[in-house]
Parts: sequence; C-alpha cells; structure tokens
Amino acid sequence: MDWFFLIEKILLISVILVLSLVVAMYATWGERKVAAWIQDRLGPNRAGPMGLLQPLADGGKLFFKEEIIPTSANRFMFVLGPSIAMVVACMTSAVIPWGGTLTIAGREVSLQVADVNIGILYIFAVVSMGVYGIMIGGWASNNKYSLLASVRAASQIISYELPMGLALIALLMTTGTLSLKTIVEQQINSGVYNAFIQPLGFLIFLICAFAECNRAPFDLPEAENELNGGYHLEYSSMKLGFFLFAEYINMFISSALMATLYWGGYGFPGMTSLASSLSPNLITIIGFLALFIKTLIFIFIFMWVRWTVPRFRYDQLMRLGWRVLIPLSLANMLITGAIELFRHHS
Amino acid sequence: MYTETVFLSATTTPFSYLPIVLQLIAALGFVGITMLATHFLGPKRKTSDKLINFESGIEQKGNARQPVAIKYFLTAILFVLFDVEVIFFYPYAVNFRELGPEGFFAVLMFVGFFLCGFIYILKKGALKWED
Amino acid sequence: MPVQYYIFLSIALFCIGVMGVLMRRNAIIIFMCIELMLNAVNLLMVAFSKMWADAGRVDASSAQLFVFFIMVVAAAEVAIGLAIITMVYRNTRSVDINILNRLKN
Amino acid sequence: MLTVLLILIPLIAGLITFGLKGSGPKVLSIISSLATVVLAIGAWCRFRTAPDSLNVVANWIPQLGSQFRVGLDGMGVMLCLLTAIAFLLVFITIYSRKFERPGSFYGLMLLTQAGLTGVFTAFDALQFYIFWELALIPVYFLCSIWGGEKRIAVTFKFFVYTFLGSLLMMVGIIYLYFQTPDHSFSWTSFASLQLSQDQQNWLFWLFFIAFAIKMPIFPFHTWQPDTYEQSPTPVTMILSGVMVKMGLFGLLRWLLPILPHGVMIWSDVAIVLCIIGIIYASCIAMVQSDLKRLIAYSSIAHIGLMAAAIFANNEQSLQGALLQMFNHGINIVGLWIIVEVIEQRLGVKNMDQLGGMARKAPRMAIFFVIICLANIGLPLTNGFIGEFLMFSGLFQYNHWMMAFAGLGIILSAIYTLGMIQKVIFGQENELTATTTDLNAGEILALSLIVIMIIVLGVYPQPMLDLVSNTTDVVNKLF
Amino acid sequence: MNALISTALSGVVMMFVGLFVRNKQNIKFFAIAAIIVAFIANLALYPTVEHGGYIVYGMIEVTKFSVVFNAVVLGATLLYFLLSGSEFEKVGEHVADYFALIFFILAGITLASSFSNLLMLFLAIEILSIPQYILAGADKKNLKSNEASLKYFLMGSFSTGILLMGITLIYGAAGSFNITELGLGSDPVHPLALCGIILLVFALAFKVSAVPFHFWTPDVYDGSPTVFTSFMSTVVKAGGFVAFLRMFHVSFAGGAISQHWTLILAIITAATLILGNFSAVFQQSVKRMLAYSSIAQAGFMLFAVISLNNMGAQGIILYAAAYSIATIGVFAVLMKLKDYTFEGFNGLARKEPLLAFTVAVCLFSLAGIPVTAGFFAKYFVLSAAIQHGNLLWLVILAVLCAAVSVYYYFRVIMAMYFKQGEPEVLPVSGGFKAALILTVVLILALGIFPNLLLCWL
Repeated sequence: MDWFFLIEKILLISVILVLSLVVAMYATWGERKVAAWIQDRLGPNRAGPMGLLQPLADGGKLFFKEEIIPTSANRFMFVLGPSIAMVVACMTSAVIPWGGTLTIAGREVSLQVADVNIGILYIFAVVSMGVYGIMIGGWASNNKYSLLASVRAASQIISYELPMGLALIALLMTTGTLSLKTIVEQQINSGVYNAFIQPLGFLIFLICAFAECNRAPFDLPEAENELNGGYHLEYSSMKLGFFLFAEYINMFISSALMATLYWGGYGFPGMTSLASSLSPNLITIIGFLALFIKTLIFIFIFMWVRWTVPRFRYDQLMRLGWRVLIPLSLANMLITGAIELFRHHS
Repeated sequence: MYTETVFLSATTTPFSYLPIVLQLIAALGFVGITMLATHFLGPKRKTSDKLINFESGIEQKGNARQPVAIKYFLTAILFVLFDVEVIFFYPYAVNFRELGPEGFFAVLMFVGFFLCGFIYILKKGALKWED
Repeated sequence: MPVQYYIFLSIALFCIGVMGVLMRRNAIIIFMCIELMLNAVNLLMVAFSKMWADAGRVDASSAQLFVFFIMVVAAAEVAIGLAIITMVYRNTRSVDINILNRLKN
Repeated sequence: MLTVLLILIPLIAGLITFGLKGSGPKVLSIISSLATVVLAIGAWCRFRTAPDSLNVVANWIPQLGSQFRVGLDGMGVMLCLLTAIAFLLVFITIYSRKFERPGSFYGLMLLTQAGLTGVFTAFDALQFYIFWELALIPVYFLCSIWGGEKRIAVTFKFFVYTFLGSLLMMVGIIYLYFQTPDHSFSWTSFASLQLSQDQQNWLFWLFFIAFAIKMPIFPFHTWQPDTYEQSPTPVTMILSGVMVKMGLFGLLRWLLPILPHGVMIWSDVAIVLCIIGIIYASCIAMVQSDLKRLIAYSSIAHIGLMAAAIFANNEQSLQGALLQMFNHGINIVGLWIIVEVIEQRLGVKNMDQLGGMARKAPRMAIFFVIICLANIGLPLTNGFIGEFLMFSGLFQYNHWMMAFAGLGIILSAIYTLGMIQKVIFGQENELTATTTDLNAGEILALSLIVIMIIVLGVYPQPMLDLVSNTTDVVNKLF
Repeated sequence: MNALISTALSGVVMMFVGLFVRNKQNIKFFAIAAIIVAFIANLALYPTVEHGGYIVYGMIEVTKFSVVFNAVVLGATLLYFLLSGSEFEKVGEHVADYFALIFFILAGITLASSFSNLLMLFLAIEILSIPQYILAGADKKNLKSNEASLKYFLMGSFSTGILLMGITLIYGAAGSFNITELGLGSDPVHPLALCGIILLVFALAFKVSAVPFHFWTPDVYDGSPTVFTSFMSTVVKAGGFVAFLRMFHVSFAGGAISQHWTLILAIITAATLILGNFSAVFQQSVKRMLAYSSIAQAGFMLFAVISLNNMGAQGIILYAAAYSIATIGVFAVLMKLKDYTFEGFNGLARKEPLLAFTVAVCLFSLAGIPVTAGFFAKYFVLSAAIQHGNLLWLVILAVLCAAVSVYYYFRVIMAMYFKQGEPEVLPVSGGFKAALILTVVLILALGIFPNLLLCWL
C-alpha cells in the first residue's frame, strides 16, 4: 500500500468536496446577483461587501433551524432522502479530471480522483441514483404536493436521461473511449473541441443537463406556485439545505462535465505550444483555472437561462423530451456514425 | 462473433476504484456529521400543529400515498425499456471503428426496431400528456 | 481476488433471492428477490468472464455481453411485472400473493 | 387385391352409410356384407389354387419399416369368412328392426367389420395393432349409444380394459421391432427373431394380457358379462361371435410363433388360468337366470377351452381350436339371434319369466334346440369335431388338465339343457302366451346357421384342410 | 432463420396494423396472411439445410429438424388463427397487440428450435415467456386472469433466474456458451457443470410444467382467457420442449454426464405422468382438465428428451403437431360453449354433430388412439424410450397412465354422445366449420400417413 497515494487522494477529495460546496454556496449568491443584474436590481448587498457573506449567513441559518419531521412521515426515509441527494451530488466529481498532473516532490499527482476507464458510465450510474433522493424524500413526507412533485421530478429526470445518453453515444463514436481523461487529452492533442464536432450533441446534452438538474425552464418539481415548493415542501433546516445544495452542486458538476466532454476540459488554447516554455506544474494550474472558468461560464448560462426563459408546462416538457430530443439525438448519433465511417473507410 | 473487443478491457484494476470508495466515505461522513450537528444545534419546540403536513392550510384528508396517474408509471416503464436499449449502444459506440460498416448496418437495424417501438408508443398515445 | 470469492458471494446472493421468493408474501418483494437473483448471476458471469480471460480465452468477453442481455431481459420483465402488479393492485387493492389463493375459492 | 377389398368394402360402405337415411343403411349393409361373403368364399377358392396372390404389400411408413402388408393364410380365410357370415347373419336378423339414427348404427357396424377383417389379414405388427384398436372404437360407440341402462359405465370399463391391454401389447411390439435386425414390423421378421429366454419370459405377458383381456380369460374377464348384457344384441353377436376370436387369433398368429419359449414356460400357467375360467364361468352360468348373462358366461367357458387348447400346442389341439373358432362363432351368433328374437317379442331376458314357448313358436324352439346341442358339442353337430380334437390334444399335454376341462363340458351340458328347459318347455305364462313365431328374415338367418351346423358336423374336411396349413406353420417353429 | 425473421417482423407489423386498421374484425386477416408468409418463408429455407445445418454467427444453427419443427409450429398457429382468431375480439380492446404478442412468442419458439448458443437459449425462452405473461392477464378486469398473470410472471421469472444460474455455472465450467463446444462429456464431471445442469433441468422443467414444477400450470391455464390458454398450452409448450430437447441432445448427451441427469429427469417424467393424469381425472371443468392433461402430455414429451435418440427428435415433432392441433381443436369448440364443465357438453352430438365429431377426433388423438395423429406421436416417444433401453419401467408406467388418460378424455365423449342435454352453443360460422373439418382432416392424415411429416426429416 502506497500511503502517499492515499494521503494525496484524501487531500484531493477534500479539496474537491470543499470546492464543490463553496461553489455551490456562492452559486446561490451568483444566482441572486445575476437575477438582479438581468432584472436591473441590486441583489444581496448587506452581508459583507457586495453581499459576499450572504451565502454564509444562509448556510448558518439552515444549521440552526428547527428540525421538523411530520408525524405522518416515515422518519427513516425522511432522513434518507436528502442524504442520498447530497451523497450522490458529492460523488459525481470523482471521475472528472480537474487538471493534468502536478509534480510535487518528485511524485506525479493527478488532479483526478479516480481515472477509471468507464468514467462516463460511472457518472451516469451515480447521477441516476439522484432520483432516489428526490423520490424517497417526496414519498416519505406523506404530503400530496411533495409526492406529486417527486413523481414529476422522477419522470422528468428519467425522461431526459435517454436523450442525454444518446447524445453521449454520438460523442463516444468520435472519441472511442469512456474515460474522461482520454477524452480531454484527445481534444487537447487535436486542438479541436468536441463541441465543434458535435454541435447538435452538445446542444442536446446542454438541454438535458438543465432538465436533470431540475433547473429552469424545467424546474417543475419545485414549481412554487403549483406545488407549494415541490418535493422538499416538508423539509426544514439542513435537510432542506441538502436538497438545495445538491441541486447547486449538480449544476456545478454538470457544468464541469460539459466543459470536459465538449470544451476541452482543462485544456486551453496554446497549451501545447506553451508546454515547452512553462513548467508543467504551471501549465496544470493554468489548465485547472481554464476548466474552472469554463465551468463558471456554464453556471452563468444556467442562471441566465433561468431568468430569461419561462417555465415549461408539464406536457410541453415531456413532449420536448420524448418527441423532440430522443429522435433528434438518435438522428445525431446515426449521422455521426455515417460520417465517421465515411471518413475512415474511404 | 467473438472479435477481440476493447470493451471493458482491463486497463483499470479494482484498485483504481479505491479513491472512489474514499470519496464515498468522505461524502457519507460529511452528510452524517452535518445531519447530526443540525439535529443537536437546532431548537426543538414541537407542537402538534407543527407536526402535521402542510397542505396550504386546507385540512388534511386521507393518506397522501395514493396511486398517482398511470402516466407517470408508464413513463417510468418506458424509460426502463428504452434505457436498456440505449445501453446497448455503449459497447457499440466504443468499438464503433473496429466493427466498421457491417456493424453500422447492424446497428441501423437495431435503431430501426428501436424506432418501431418508439413510434408505436407515440401512436398508442402512451406519451400524451395533453388531455 | 480468487474467483472463488465471487462464486461464493453470488451463490449467497442467489440463495437469498431464492429464499425471498419462496418465503415472502408481498409480490413486489418477491419481484425484487428475483431481480437479486438475476444480479447475482450477472456478478458471477462477469467473474467467470475475467477468469476465462485470464486463462487466455479470446472469447471471454462474450460473458460480458451475456450480462447485457440479462439486463435487457430483466428490464423487460420489470416493465411487464410492474404493469401486472399495478393491474392486480388496482383490482384487489393489495399486492399480497395470499390474496390470490383466496381468489381460487 | 381381394384381401384389400375385403377390408375396403365394409370401410367405404360404412363411411357412406353414415350419410344415409331411412332404409338406405340396412340395404347397403346387406349388400356390402353379401359382397364380403362372396369375396371371402372367393378368397377361399383362390387360397386353394394360388395362395400367394392373396398377399399384398405396399409402402406405408418407410421411416419406421412399417408396410401395408395384408395377406391370408388358412386361418385368415376362415376368420374372414366367419366375420363376413356373422355380419350377414346379423344384418339379416335385424332387418325388420328399427334403430334410432340407423345411418350411424349400420355405419359403425360396417366399420367394425372392416377393423376385424383388418386384424385377421394384417401381417405387419403395427398395422395389426392399429386394426386391433380400430375394431374396438366403433363397438364402443355402438354399445354406449344403443345399449342398456348401465351402458355408459359398463362399456367404458370394457374399453379401458382392452385399451390398457393393447397398450401393453404395443410396448411389446415396439420392443420386438427394435430387436429385428432390419427394423421391420413384418410378421416374418418377427417370427424369425431369436430372442433370449429372459426376453421371452416378460414379453409373453405383454402380449398375453392384451389377448387374454380380449378373449377373455380368467381373471381378465370381468368386463365381459356386463358388456354382453348391456350391449344391443346385434353388437353382442359380433362381440361374442367374432371379436373374441381376435384374442385367439392373436395367440395363434403373434404369440406362438414369435415367443415360443415364452409360451413353453408359461403355458402351464395359462392353461390353468383357462381351466379355472372354464369351471368358474360354468358354475356361474348354472345359477344365472338372465339369458344374456348365461350365454356370456358360457362363452367364457368355451373360449377358455379354445385358449387352453392353443396353449397345449400340439397339432390336434390347434386344429381343434381353429375349427372351433369358426364353429363357436356360428353357434354363438345363432344363440344370440334366438335371444334377440325372444327379447324383441317379449321384452324380457330373465328365464324365470319365460317358459313354454315351444307351443306358440315351434320353429324357434327347433332352431334353439339344434343350436344349443351344437353348442354343447353333440356328435353330428359342428361343435363335436372341434371339441373332440381339442380334448385329445389337451389329453396329450396333460391328463389332469384335460379331466378338469372335461368337467366344463359336463357343466355346459347341464346349464344349456337347463336353459332350453326353462325357456321353451315347461309352463306357459301370460307373457309367453303372446309369443309369435319367427319372421322370414330370422328364419333365413337361423336356417343358414343350422345348415352350417349340420354340414360342418357331418363333413368337416374342407375346414380342416383350410386350417391344416396354419397349424403346420405354428408347429414347425417348435 | 427465415421463420425467426418473418415472425419477428410480423409481430412489429401487427403492432402497427392495430394502429392503422379501424375495423377490428379485419385484423385477423392480416395475422393469417402474415403467418402464411412466415410459413412459406420457413419452408423456403428447407433446400438450404437439407444436407446440413446453416450457421448464423455461431449463435443459431438452422437444421432440417428446426425447419420442420418451425413448420409444425407455424402450421398449428395458422390453424389456431383460423379456428380462434375471432375470439381475440372478445378478450379486450387490443386485438392487434394480442396477435403481435403471439408472433413474438413464435419468434421465441423458432429461436428455441435452432439456437446453438446458450445466450440464444436464454433469449428464446424469454421471448416466448414474456408475451405470455401479458396474454395471461389480457382480461384486465377479471381477477382470475389477474391472478394467472401475476402467478405466471412470478414463477416464470423465478425460473428464468434459475436458468441463468445454470447457464452461468456451465459457463464457469466450460468457458464457452456454444452448445457444441461445451465438452461436458468428460469424466469426472466438473462440479460446477453438474450443478449447472441440474439447475437447467429444473428451469426447463418449470417452463414445460413438469412435476414438481407444475404447480403454476392449472391456475394459469384456468385463469387466462381461454383463447390464449389454447395457444399457451400447445404451441408454446412445444417450443419449450424443443429447447429442452436441443440442449440435452447436443450438449448433455455424453456418457459421463448423462448418467447424472437421466435419473432425475426420469423421476420427473414419472411424477409428471402420474400426477398429471390422476389430477386430471378429478377435474370438473373441461378447461382445467385440459390444463392437467397438458401436464400429463408433457410427461410423454419428456420421453423424447430423456431418450436422447433420433426417434425422440422425430417424436417431438409429431407430438408437437398432434398435441397442438388436437388441443387447439378442443379449445376452439370449448370457446363456443357457455358452460365449461363436463355437463356443458351433454348432448352436443345431437345439437352440433360436426363440433362434437371434431372434439371426439381431437380427444382420440390426445388419448393416442390409432388412425389419429396422437397415436403415432405416442408411438414415437415410447419407441424412443424403448430404444434407449433402460427406461422400460417408465414406458410401462406411461402406458398405464395413458389408460388413465382415456378416462378423462372419454368423459367428454360420453357427455357429447351418450348423455342427454341441451348444451348452450354460440352460433358458429361457416368458416369456423370449414376450419374444424380441416382440423379433423389434418389429424386423420397425420394418423394414417405420419410420413407426411416425417419424410421431411
């Protein structure tokens, strides 16, 4: 057993978890700021400079809130629901390559928690677990609104998983691997981001990512005005916090994933040419920053869309998922396949 | 039939998954500790009114765990079916180049059947949410 | 890890599934036990695939493909099974298979 | 071709008859049975000149090595003749009777004839088995539809018994089939099999039970009295006159030549069973008051004697048995015709209610007496020769067995004469006073029978010539 | 292969026919046309396979045997459509879907007759099972149908699990799924393979409802809509048997291995025969009687599996044909009656002679009386067992059971022909009568000339 390896991984995991939480927290702040900006308001500005301490205040509030579990709820399930949601949200980041390798004291430290060859499948597997959190939470509350919302959420999430998977298949056809690291390296080496090869695929993936994260315009599960707040209606204190956090973490991770899959991950323009002049560690750090910036851009897009596009009706949502995106992604896959074959066999 | 595929070839060992286990432990620890912490930190002033379900002030009637509309159920079942069909594409996509045009035509056929099923459920109105 | 561990584990899972099917009364639980049986098989199949791949057989990946087919069939069974259980539930308001024996008389 | 026609004519006539109405069925039946009688006599003549021309072989199921293989040897000719005559007699007797659904009745009768003829002509084991079953089905329907009150249960018992027996025989046939070197069902391949003693020991029982149920031999006889009693009399005539001969025929054609060692081992047992049957049936017959049951039990006794003679298995006993097969058929049909006559006129068959019929129906009385005497086996009737030969054959086999079998003859004389006495002599009562004498058809049928009884009683040589060849074949195998 | 493709496509086509054809009564004609096409397509492959199998990617091997078997199955289904096609409308709304499901079942059966890989065995068994779960529950409002469906589903998928475990263990021992390459005949037998074979025997016995894995059968057959019981208990069962037969004849026939399962299978066979026959005797409903009789007949078909010779293979084809046609015929008439008990048949011969005659011929065939197809069917399977040599006790037992079977089959005949009564019969069309006559002709033709079928083998 390599103890350094363990320590290094534990450190990396801690950093990533903390980073996710911080990003998630500040995403709430960002959300409000962006909303304010779009709506020509000021947004939070009391707690700290530019309201920067606002998320901390919010978090603290959640910690000290009273914990209410309705008598008719199933206590175990009631606690289990948000826990699953949170754990799942924390687990997705494990296979995302946050950067190249750092050389510290002669050791090569990869900025990826686990480089497994089935990275994409892993993400799919873990993300699909997320629906359990919502479903269990809604069901355990024993509240008609919660139950309905959770059923809706589950239907929505599974419906959009199909086109998402199909869109990814088209990507896999061009890359030929399930390992995220390899996908990123391919993009860096060729210098062409997958988004240009797979524009339609990227678009579909983007839409699906919105739906998967229950973000507007697909935020029906928590449609306040219809469902009293959705599946987490009965929740309070940190259990509510977990549901909210999980949503923002998911948003962060899916942004990172989109950046990784379609926009070159930690690669940045000129990376290969700079490799000779700069030290590798520096390149890695720049790469990490590049990925972070790309991710932030996507998070911004998430917010931008939220305050721009009105919410779908449920039938519209389902129609878009099943009748538009699935055929579209299938067509995308077949066209990709045909073109790739034509390129390689002529 | 038995081409030597690279599908799930053994470049990773069970050892590669160790960090994931670590991350799981970390996540579980975080969640557990936070849960416990809020449990002890928060005030506890429970009243019977507070502990009933909130249904917008309307008196609660019956159990909420009623069967929901069959539509949701149908969606779930269709997802299960189509999802495994999608799963079939993964090994194909990874070995896409090795399998060449022949494999592509086979997959075209598969997609054909997939579409048949898809069109069938559309026509049957399984995905009609409008009514 | 030696393949025996996998064999024992999956046989154990399989037996739990079998016992569940034979002893439980709730149709959904029985159904889940059946799924457990299938997954035990999947696990064993993959273990054997690895075993034969290590033994140098080029066609060992066919066992992994087999797993895919098992998953597909399991999915089909889930679809049908849940539909049937829902149908029974709608008519009898119960998923206890004992109620079925009462139907006989 | 002649042989095939013997089967085909009743078969086709039977199928046509199903669709006919009114008096069509009976006319067609008489025509068809007359034709078969003529053909059978023709076959007899042909047999004397060119016996080989009677054999027909055609491909049937080549995969199995089964062929359509029919032929006639002496025994076959005799039994076909018996079948044809018996059916003709039956049809003549019942000409004036009205049946419900006559088309079906006559159709089934003719199909039975086809089946029976098939059994007697088959030289392929599979084909033999099929005809064996085919003869049974129409009889089952005849008994169950037109029979007495308890017909359904009784005939079903009969059917299940025989069916079970024949299934066992089928197992035996299949087993033998796999033993043949050329995988064939033909009689010649079967007869030339060299089977070990062990095999023959158990195979014997598979065949024996099937035949014993059909004959029937004690203790497989329980279906018989009930069935005879419940069946409509025309069917009983066929059952007792011809159908029981299937069992005897089976012994002679299939059991003796194929399993000689099996027969040798078990013949004592079989003969003892036969003799128990003879005495047992005779004793019961003595105390019967029901006319039909009495004749049924007497039939068991007679058949038992024939079976015993066959198992005694020497030239005299075999010849006697063969001869008796024909004669018993004629006699028993005659007896049943009398019973039918009485039952038709008076509606009863209990002897206690009968008596003094000789006065009102003298002609019937005369015929009855003659037939009864022939049935006992009085000299100058046809029964005598056969019984004499059988007894001398049995004597050669074992003195004691012959003595016990002889007891049967004495008992048979007692109950037959008792029956004559109770039915036609004695006191006339209210019921029997209404008797009318025979009508033309009945006279014709009974006259034919009596002529045959006397002719064959005085001059049995042609019949003996006919069957001598067969007994040679069977004997040579030992 | 042709049969597989054409039936699978027909299934898809039927699904869409239901969407586009408004008049439900016309749907059946599409189904009949499709099955005829499948039948012809299947036979078109015959010249190719006449002198050796036709292998598809090592997964499927179409042989002469499988083509003939498929022809039998498709022919029986055609007859079934002709006789009972119009009954589909009475079950429920989705007539075309029922037909589609039946075509999928057929696809499963055609696959079962020609698999050469355990994967295909598994798929075949599943493809022919899963639609049956739906068909069993097609009468959605009827609790008995619900029960049948749920029970069948739970039992069926349970046996699937066992089948899979068996396959996996065999794979663990042999390292291959190809049934010709398993090489299990070696001595000593690998313990994993042994366990696998036993599990496989159990699972397949489950599928063909052999005792002691039969307990689902009577309830399922009784509860399902009669028109589907008719199909499930005949053609589908034959499909299960052909899978059984192929698996055992190809893979498990070796010297060392066959000792291990022969006794188990022989005991299963004996139990099936005894229990099936004796339970059938005590039934009051003809439908239930036929359910038990199907168990009993399964006992006979097991002979073909157990005896491991060519005769058995021929026997299973004849048996499939004879048994399917006869049972379909009886069911077709049964569905025209209001009362499914034995009393319901009283006096049928007078009221509807043709119906009664057909039933009688069918029952003769089931009982194995000569000149009907059933005789040669029984003859072949018994011969196969006798040829095997060590199973004579089983043959004698079978013969005794066959005599018992006469009891319950003839109860119907007795009711129809010998008893008085006024049966309530639904009006029957001319086409139906023509189909009945076709049934009778087929049974008699096969009974007199079994060559019609055997000459193809």
